[in-house]
Amino acid sequence: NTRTVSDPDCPDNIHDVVQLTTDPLEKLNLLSLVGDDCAGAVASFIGTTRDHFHGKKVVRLEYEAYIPMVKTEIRKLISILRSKWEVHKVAIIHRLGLCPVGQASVMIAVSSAHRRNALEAVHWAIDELKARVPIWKREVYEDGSCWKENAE
Amino acid sequence: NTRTVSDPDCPDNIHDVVQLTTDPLEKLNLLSLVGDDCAGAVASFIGTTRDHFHGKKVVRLEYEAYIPMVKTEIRKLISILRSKWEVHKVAIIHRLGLCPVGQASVMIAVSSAHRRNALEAVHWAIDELKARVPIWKREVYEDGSCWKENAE
Amino acid sequence: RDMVKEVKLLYFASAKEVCGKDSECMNMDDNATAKDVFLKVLENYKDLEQLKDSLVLAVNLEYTSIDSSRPVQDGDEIAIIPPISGG
Amino acid sequence: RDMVKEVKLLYFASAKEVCGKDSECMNMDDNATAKDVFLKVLENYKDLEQLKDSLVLAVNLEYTSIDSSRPVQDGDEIAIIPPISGG
Repeated sequence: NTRTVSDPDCPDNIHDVVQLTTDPLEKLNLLSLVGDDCAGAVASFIGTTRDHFHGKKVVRLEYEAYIPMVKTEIRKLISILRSKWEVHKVAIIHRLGLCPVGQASVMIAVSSAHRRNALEAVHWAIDELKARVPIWKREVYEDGSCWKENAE
Repeated sequence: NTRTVSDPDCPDNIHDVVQLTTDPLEKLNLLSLVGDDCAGAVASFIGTTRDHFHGKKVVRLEYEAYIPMVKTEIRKLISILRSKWEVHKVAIIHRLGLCPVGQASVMIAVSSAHRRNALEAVHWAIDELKARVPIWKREVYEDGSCWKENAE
Repeated sequence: RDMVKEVKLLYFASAKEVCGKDSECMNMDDNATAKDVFLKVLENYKDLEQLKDSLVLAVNLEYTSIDSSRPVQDGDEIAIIPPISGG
Repeated sequence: RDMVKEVKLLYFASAKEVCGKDSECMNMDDNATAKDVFLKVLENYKDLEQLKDSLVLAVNLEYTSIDSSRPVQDGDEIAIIPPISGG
């Protein structure tokens, strides 16, 4: 997903990051992912796994994905995002497999020249990811487990 | 600025982070700053210094602040933020002194149970910071320098 | 031409648990639609009925309704998609 | 009571450059207002006139208009605040 940015101050080709990984996302550096000497703003969203659900203690979480379709859907999402907001780089990374409580399951980062674009794009991207991208979360409790369903 | 959160799932006292520093912000970890096993969402904004202004190459930037008033204004800002959105932790950190091009000058991070709160709160906080908090940026070019003025 | 078409079925999350497998191949008549595929899957796995109203399909990585009259092709990959919960 | 009040003035950014200093103390009459302080500063630093329309004050860490009729107290800290550019 390479493109040439129209901003004359920032002429380099830009490679978006779309990644599914079983590794922890914690070590990723937002600025390394999407930072740019020509971009003044980096907005991000990180979703972390919660330790409770309706008062029940969550022991662990597992993510499963339809991997090729996830990649197709995320690339569509980024293409729509770029048609709505002028941004520099986009990174969307989702963790799969086991995800300990408190750790990050998803990370979205967007850089832009004007902060409003990055901020709005990130908000839209996480809403869209939760609504369209075929990933499933199973919460395991002390007394059972449950496939979750996104509310929106 | 300690408070007790009303969310029964997340009963710990919470300490907001308000910091002015001459150190690079790059090493700070968003999740360490505001993450919480009981918070599902972390939104952030990072402002980075740009290498150009109206086509002029920026050699370096310097930030100056009215430090005690910055702290007062940021604490007011966080107090208003908490009255508008239910959030867990808030961190607002601004770099002062010399800031090399491409490095972060400001970092705002907010955690919450519901992503919309953190996302909206971060967007509001950076707008408010730029409008109210007494910090000044001087851009140094090859042929002079200039005190900047926030547009909004 | 009275060809039989072979489609590849994928089951995810709760659908995988109910069907007891994550994938299989299935033969369909020449003029079969996506809806026909779904009805045949429902017939094979009675317990899927309980999830029926929440399922959608993906045909070759594109979302498709369970009522779709889109004809299937030999080699199509058709996924049974329960409610998603990524993020 | 015909006291003289001493206020502490702070200059920032472009105001600091124009005035050539970052702080100083100034004596004001007993019934002086924030506006009076600002006018006296303008009188002392003629070059500040060019910035005048963009300046605000902060009295004891609170934003105050340059026209404010708020009386100043002995020991007040009054800052001359040019347009901000944090973030």
